[in-house]
Amino acid sequence: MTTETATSKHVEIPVEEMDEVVIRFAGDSGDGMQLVGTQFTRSSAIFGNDVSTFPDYPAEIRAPAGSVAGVSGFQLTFSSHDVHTHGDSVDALVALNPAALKTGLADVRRGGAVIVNDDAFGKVNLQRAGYTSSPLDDDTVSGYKLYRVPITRLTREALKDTGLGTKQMDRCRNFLALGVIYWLYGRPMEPTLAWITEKFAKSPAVAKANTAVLKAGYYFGETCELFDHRYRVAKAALPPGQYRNVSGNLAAALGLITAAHLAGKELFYGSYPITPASEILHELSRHKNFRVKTFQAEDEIAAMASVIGAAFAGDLAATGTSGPGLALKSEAIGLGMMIELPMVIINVQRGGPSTGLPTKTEQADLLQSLFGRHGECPICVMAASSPSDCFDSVIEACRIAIRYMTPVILLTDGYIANGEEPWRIPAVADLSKIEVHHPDAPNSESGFLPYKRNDDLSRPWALPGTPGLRHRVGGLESEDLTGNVSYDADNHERMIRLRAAKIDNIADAVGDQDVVGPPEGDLLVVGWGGTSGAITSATERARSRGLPVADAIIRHIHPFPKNLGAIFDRYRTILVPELNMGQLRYVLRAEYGIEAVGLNKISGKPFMISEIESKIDEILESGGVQS
Amino acid sequence: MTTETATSKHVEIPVEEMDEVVIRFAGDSGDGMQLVGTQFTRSSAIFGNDVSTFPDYPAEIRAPAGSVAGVSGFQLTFSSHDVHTHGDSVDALVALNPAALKTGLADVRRGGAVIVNDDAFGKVNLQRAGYTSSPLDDDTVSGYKLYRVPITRLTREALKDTGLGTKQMDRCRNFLALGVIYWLYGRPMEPTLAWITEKFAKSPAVAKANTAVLKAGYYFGETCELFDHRYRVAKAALPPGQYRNVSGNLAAALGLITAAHLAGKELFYGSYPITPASEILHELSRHKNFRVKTFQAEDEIAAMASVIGAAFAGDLAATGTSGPGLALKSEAIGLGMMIELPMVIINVQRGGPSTGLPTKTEQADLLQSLFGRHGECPICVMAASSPSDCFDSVIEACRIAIRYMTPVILLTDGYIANGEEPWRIPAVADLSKIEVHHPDAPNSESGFLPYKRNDDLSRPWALPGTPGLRHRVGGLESEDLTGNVSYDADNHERMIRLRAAKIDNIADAVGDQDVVGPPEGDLLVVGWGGTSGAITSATERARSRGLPVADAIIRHIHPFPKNLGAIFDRYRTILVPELNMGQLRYVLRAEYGIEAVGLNKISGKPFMISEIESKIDEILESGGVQS
Amino acid sequence: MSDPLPGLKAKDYASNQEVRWCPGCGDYSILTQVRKVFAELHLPRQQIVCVSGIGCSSRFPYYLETYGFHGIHGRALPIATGVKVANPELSVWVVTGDGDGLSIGGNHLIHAIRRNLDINILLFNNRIYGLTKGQTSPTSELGKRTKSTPWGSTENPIHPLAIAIGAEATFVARSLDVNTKHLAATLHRAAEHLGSSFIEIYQDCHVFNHGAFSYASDKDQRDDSVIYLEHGRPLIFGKNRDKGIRLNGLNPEVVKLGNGISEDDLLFHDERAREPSLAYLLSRMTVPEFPEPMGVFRCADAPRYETEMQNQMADAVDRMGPGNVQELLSSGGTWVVEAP
Amino acid sequence: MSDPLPGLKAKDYASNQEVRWCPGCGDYSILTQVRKVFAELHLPRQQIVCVSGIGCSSRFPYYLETYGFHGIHGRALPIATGVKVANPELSVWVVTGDGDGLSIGGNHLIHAIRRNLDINILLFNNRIYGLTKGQTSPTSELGKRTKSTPWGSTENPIHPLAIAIGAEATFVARSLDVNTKHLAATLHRAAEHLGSSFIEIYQDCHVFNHGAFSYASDKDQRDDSVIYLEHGRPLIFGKNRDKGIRLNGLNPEVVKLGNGISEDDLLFHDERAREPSLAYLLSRMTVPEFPEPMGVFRCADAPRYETEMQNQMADAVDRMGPGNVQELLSSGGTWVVEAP
Ligand SMILES: Cc1ncc(C[n+]2csc(CCOP(=O)(O)OP(=O)(O)O)c2C)c(N)n1
Ligand SMILES: Cc1ncc(C[n+]2csc(CCOP(=O)(O)OP(=O)(O)O)c2C)c(N)n1
Ligand code: SF4
Ligand code: SF4
Ligand SMILES: [Mg+2]
Ligand SMILES: [Mg+2]
Repeated sequence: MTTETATSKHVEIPVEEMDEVVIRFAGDSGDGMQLVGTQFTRSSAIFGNDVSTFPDYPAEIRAPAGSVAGVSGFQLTFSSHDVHTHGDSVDALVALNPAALKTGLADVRRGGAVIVNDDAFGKVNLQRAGYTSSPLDDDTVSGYKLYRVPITRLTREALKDTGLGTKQMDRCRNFLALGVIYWLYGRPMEPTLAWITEKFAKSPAVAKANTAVLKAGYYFGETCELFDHRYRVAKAALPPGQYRNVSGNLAAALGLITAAHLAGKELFYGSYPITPASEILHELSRHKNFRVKTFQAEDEIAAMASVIGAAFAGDLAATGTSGPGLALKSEAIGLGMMIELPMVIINVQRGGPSTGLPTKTEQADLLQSLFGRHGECPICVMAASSPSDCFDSVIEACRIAIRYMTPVILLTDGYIANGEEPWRIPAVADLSKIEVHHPDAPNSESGFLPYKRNDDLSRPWALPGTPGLRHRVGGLESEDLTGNVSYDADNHERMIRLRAAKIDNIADAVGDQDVVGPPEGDLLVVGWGGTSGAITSATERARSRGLPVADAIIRHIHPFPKNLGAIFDRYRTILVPELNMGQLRYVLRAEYGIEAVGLNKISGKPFMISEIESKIDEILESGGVQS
Repeated sequence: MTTETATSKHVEIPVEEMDEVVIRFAGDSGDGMQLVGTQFTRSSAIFGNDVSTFPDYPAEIRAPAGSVAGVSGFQLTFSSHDVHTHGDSVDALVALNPAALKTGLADVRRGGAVIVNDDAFGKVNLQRAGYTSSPLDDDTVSGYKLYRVPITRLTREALKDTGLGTKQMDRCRNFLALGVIYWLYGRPMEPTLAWITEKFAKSPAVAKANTAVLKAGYYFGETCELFDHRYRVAKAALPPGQYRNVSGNLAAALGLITAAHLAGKELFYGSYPITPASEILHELSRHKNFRVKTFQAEDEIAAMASVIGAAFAGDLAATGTSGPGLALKSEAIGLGMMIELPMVIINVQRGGPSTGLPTKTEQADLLQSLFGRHGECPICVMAASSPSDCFDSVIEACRIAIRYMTPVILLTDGYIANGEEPWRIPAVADLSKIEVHHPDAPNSESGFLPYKRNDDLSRPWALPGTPGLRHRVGGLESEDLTGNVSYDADNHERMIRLRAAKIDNIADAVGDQDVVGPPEGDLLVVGWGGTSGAITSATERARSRGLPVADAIIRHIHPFPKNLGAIFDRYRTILVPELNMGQLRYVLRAEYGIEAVGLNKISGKPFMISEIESKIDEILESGGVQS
Repeated sequence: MSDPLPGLKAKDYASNQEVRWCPGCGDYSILTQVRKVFAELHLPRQQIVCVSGIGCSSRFPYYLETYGFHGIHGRALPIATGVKVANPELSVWVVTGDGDGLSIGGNHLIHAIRRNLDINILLFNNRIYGLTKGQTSPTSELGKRTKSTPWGSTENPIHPLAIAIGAEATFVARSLDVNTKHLAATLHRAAEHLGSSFIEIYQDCHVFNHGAFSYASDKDQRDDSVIYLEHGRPLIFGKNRDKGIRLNGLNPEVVKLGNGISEDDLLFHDERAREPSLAYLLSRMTVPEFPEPMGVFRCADAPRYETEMQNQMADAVDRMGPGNVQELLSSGGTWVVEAP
Repeated sequence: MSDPLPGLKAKDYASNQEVRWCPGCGDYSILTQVRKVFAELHLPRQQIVCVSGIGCSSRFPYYLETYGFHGIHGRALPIATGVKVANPELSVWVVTGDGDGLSIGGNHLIHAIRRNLDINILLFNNRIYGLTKGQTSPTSELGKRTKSTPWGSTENPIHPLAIAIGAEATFVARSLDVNTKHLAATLHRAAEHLGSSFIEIYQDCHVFNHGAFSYASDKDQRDDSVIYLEHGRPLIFGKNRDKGIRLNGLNPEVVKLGNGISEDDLLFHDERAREPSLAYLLSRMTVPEFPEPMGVFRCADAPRYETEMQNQMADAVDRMGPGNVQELLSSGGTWVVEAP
């Protein structure tokens, strides 16, 4: 951390170099916090930092104004090096009302900055937040750097000549706060200014107001003597290329469109809205000129069934849902596996069980994904590990589904689905095509055999409309080769084993499991899905402290990569952090007989890096296996 | 095996004493084989044998007449000692047509009896069965004792003066065959004669005809010189008491009515028809005078939801289904676990996946039962091990559901659901009551707390209609104690752990796992559900051959009995025979880290005792663990 | 938490939970009326069970000081069926949305209605998915742009009342969130009806579909776009009550009164018509061609599921005596094994 | 297995699988007619996809030498929706039962119908669950004794056509398994209709509900209990065609022709009536009070889902050009990180 001096028009304010900053914007649901969070993210990314975000909004459509339940937050880390999570402890909290202060303060590191809208700490708001006296005036905030900015007043001031009403003016407050923070962290205003112009092209008055207020905030920072420091976070050394921010849901949608392109197919997406998966449907339904067919079904069962029908007729077919929807799809997924057609089911996990905590994150649908079907019904299960990884994972899921003629469940979760990070945009031309083969002639002397398998044990994908390949599929047991209904005992046993063997064959396609860190030794941290970022960060930090810790992020959960068992043999202790009660750990025990240590959190919140780091320390200190 | 001489009117035929006989009646779907099988079962049971049956009928409503697909079979063992299965190899096959011979012959032991309807082996029938020449005339049946009985001719003969048409006469053929067999095995005709009189009370002509034909068959055996032996199977030394035959489905239905009685509740049964569970609904819907409320819902989801509603309002609520239905119920079962109300879900397993083999048996829904719900959603899972055990298991399931305020899944399967065995009728007065407590006053100073738990960690079952206990339940996470909606992180974690701990507590109520055989040693055979009979028989036989084999039939799969782990420690090898790809074995590996040996069959057919016995021999001979 | 007393007020039906809909949401008004009607009907609070599915509307039970059940998406009706069958004495109220009740829950709606259990079904129709933030619903208009249909919806909407009538409904009505008097009166009627009462309540989703029903609520539009049904009375509407509905064959048409057209020429409403064809025909009248009917379209008697079940049980007990479990177990062909 | 040739016969649409319904089952007759109509329509075999759920009726696809999909219980329609949306060129035929289509699958039926995809829905109504051996179905009569209702059913049955009409159906018809000529003609009409065609086919379940429709099939009853609808023609029936249906207000009544009542006084059928009220009213006519109408109740035009979707995509391509994936990935605010 170096300190130098920057010159501004009015005052000279020292600039502190920081490696990484965690900032949280928090305010009432109506205060536009998601918006400023997103803008700050973009500016930081465009500036050249690596960024990771965590939007956290209330479950209610609109909880009572000013209440603790109604606080909407947006936290991000921006950094001069790789980041994998939204950050543990907050360096700067921007709190637009008392409730936001109340819910956020505990996460601010001692000595961190707390920037409040001073005007919002009136009696009514204090009461709504459950404060009896102003926390700004007692020792609630002692130990933090408190900055009281009259955000409401400044906003109104900046807009006083616009003729806008007070209510309209106040709606711009978030931009004032953003301006102040832009100044504080030396962010460029241009991307946001450009965004405002575009976004409000149809209401120039609003565009003008927001522009004015953003600048007013920035200049306030520059002009007033409130802050005794500015901060700078240098650019991260990111691989060169063209970048954008993506959330996991956006990346998944883009991945599906890209996969369809790579497969030379039209995309069919049949889905029923559910938090936090709906955005995939929203995004896809925008792109009609890609001939994306989005079908909002009457329920999840219909969505799944429509996907099966579309796959039969030859589209690249996918659906997206969350836990309760996956439960409803169980029976139809079983049909999908039985008729052996390609389809992808994206399950964006949320807090369960039942309706649970719909806007919170969790990883507790793994066992349902693996086992939530009657009969012997193995299918491929994968998990994406970060927002941008959703893109790659979806494409791989489509690739596997088509090659192995099978449903693939891809697990993501609320954390990576809504979280954003910069993503280096791939060159589509460099992505390998997804090979699709539709037969156009019979595959045997006696005609077309819909269940005659290739070397992968996959059956042919013959499309309705093709002369000479007419056949029937269904959920009753199929006779080997012909696919006719068969009640034969031996045939049933054979088909069950063939289907399982085919799924096992997918391990041929997924490659070896990667390990980062020492290739053998005391501790391997194993993770999957949305906790991967925290795990990666924790092991990186531990290694940077000289600790011998490796980590393995598992994308392929069924089947596992072939070398996984051998990897486990090389470490004394295996730690499996999960946002559930130990589901992967259960599977590892059953599959490999290993007694891993669990770190389990099931509070609807993502891991903090430090939680995992402490566990690593604890294990290494105690020198061995625990449970 | 002793041989003595019996005197009959016309000839003296030696009587062979046998320990146990396996007989199979087989014919076309329309031939009434299930009926004669059931009658033979009853007569044998009433005679004093122990009996076990296996009806095996085609999946089609009516497959083509005379075809192999259309064969309907009914196999039973009757014995002078305890029996647990329908028997491996058939001592006597009664084949009413060529197709029945074709499908059944392979199961007849060398030297066994094959009794055919000689009149049915005409050209057309042979063709329909796929024979080019009559198997009776070539060496197809060499090595068996073939008895050619002109069943059709004898039947028509016996009825010639009745004025019945040929078609009507022929419909009585099954009784002729039954009569012959009754004579052959020295069974009493009375129970069947009485049954005929009662059953056909409204059509005396039919009653008379069937009576005549049954007797004609019996006397034919006595008179003709076709048979050179009769057989006798002595009474089994069954515990004294009143007996009846029950199938698993019937026993489950009776169990539910009894449980409601023991709990002092009305029974609500909400279900949607599905093979092989429908008979539970049929049986229950007959007993309106027990105030049993049967609700045939529009689908399985509605059935499950109705059960939840009925439980909320205070009925003893249950549902029954099979694999596909259980899949559909997943989401609602999750709600049931979340709101913590008592309910029982009977899942009669059939061949899967998807529609699979609906009329065949399998044990492949175990993992779905344990894990087929999103989020952390543990519930109690049990399995019944025989037809009559369905009665006890259902009552225990109800008892657990009420005591622990939770859904309980009880697994049965097609084999025990349709199979019959003699059942010693319990004295209802001796069964212990199911304690139910409905609070009628608030349980805290601040009013009623619907989620305030007792020592078992169960919450109170307060019924709508009770003044002062008004409360709301739902699928969103509930606040500890109050049950109000709560998005609080710590509360979520606490509630998830509380719910899991409550389910774990059920182990307090289930008692220790029993082991039969040596308490430690080389080999423990572990089983669950419908394969228990075959396992018990196989280990009994092995032990009678002096082999050191123990067996443990697990009724409680989640949670397991507390002593189970300790039991496993005492044996060198654990063998787990299952009609699936190894589902219990998977769970045991995950829960206890034991590497059991699997014996897995997944052909829609139950185990033969010999299959398990061979495996036992193989393991003991090889002297150790295999996999 | 004390027991119900005579003279309970609307506020006594309010639970201690903060109501959490968006400011301006039509649900508030409906909640107020429901509480008021409960009080007016002197319904004991412990006898009421309010069951819902998932959606903004489905938060309803939390705000009532009665027994309540917030179910899962689409399944309010089968849950309510279980409640009512288990205890027919309870007063069962189901709250559902156009997505909850007509999309994922459509089948249960049909079947609950045909079974005609004595429950009250309030379907809050805001023509949008509120809770999931603005996707198209089965009642959204063709061409409507929503989050899931940015190019416009390509689905013909369904009409809740037509679905209910198609499913043999015995009580069908419509009201509007902000027409509090009419809403209260309609709720009264529903409560009184023995059998499934189905009310479609037009409800403004202030955030995602504001103004969907402004034609029915706005002062300057409503008189021309809404018509109130009164049993036995002609169909008249308009600010000056100078317009009416006349039948031309089977087609309704709007006519102006006067000039030789009198009230007697108009269609007369008959809630209790032998056949539901009139109710069906009325359900087809939509803005802008017609004013949309409000009130009770149909109210007829039919066997109720839970009552029939009770009758069957009583009948069985009459005929066979109350069930004796020991006898039941010992039926079906028994024999005795004697002690050796 | 060879490609379709001109002049395909009905038998060419028969697969090599043995047909396995019970002897006497009404399904046989329907199968024969469907094959015949396929041939008459010159439908290329590879263009046909027959989709079904689970039930006796749902075995249908196995017996057709076309593409076929035997789905899961109740889900034939959403599967068919996926097929049709993915490839609108295919001729999609859905076979479902009264349980498959109206009990577990009722919601999908409503939604498929309202979307008006160009598919043909054949609902085999035998008023019973055949495959599961005789439980009550949603169309079983009140009081009916079945395996699941030994004391008689306590549920009011629903009427498939009323459900379809309530769900905005554009083509609604009824026919009878054994009236082969009428059935074939009705299938023809359904195939020609652009949009969802819904045909209820009365079907005798020989084993579990034999004679349910004997009033419509028996020589000595049918003339009085069935009436054939013809577009633009008065509703006349009876052995001597001497009886007719007249409207009394909105109530149909049976009248005898003659004695001052002429054909002109009768109700005239209009398939294409602006409003479906006539179709609805006809769907309410049931034996014994009325003869039950057979034929096309309604045939109307409305936007079709798959066509609208195609239009939207074409429109989008017109307006924005065909999607370019690279451009899409590179949209939404990008920046460049230069090589260091
Ligand atoms: C099984 C399942 N699928 C989807 C959802 C997500 N979801 C919750 S409410 C809702 C629709 C709400 O619309 P509506 O019923 O019209 O109620 P409103 O919010 O408009 O009052 C959806 C799709 C869910 N909770 N559960
Ligand atoms: C999820 C599920 N539930 C239940 C069943 C059992 N089942 C199969 S067909 C059927 C009903 C058949 O009746 P219907 O649709 O009228 O057809 P039919 O046999 O009468 O032609 C049922 C309940 C099933 N296969 N799957
Ligand atoms: S989103 Fe709409 S329906 Fe939901 S609470 Fe807000 S205004 Fe009401
Ligand atoms: S059970 Fe009925 S519907 Fe099924 S095949 Fe037999 S006769 Fe036909
Ligand atoms: Mg809505
Ligand atoms: Mg049927």
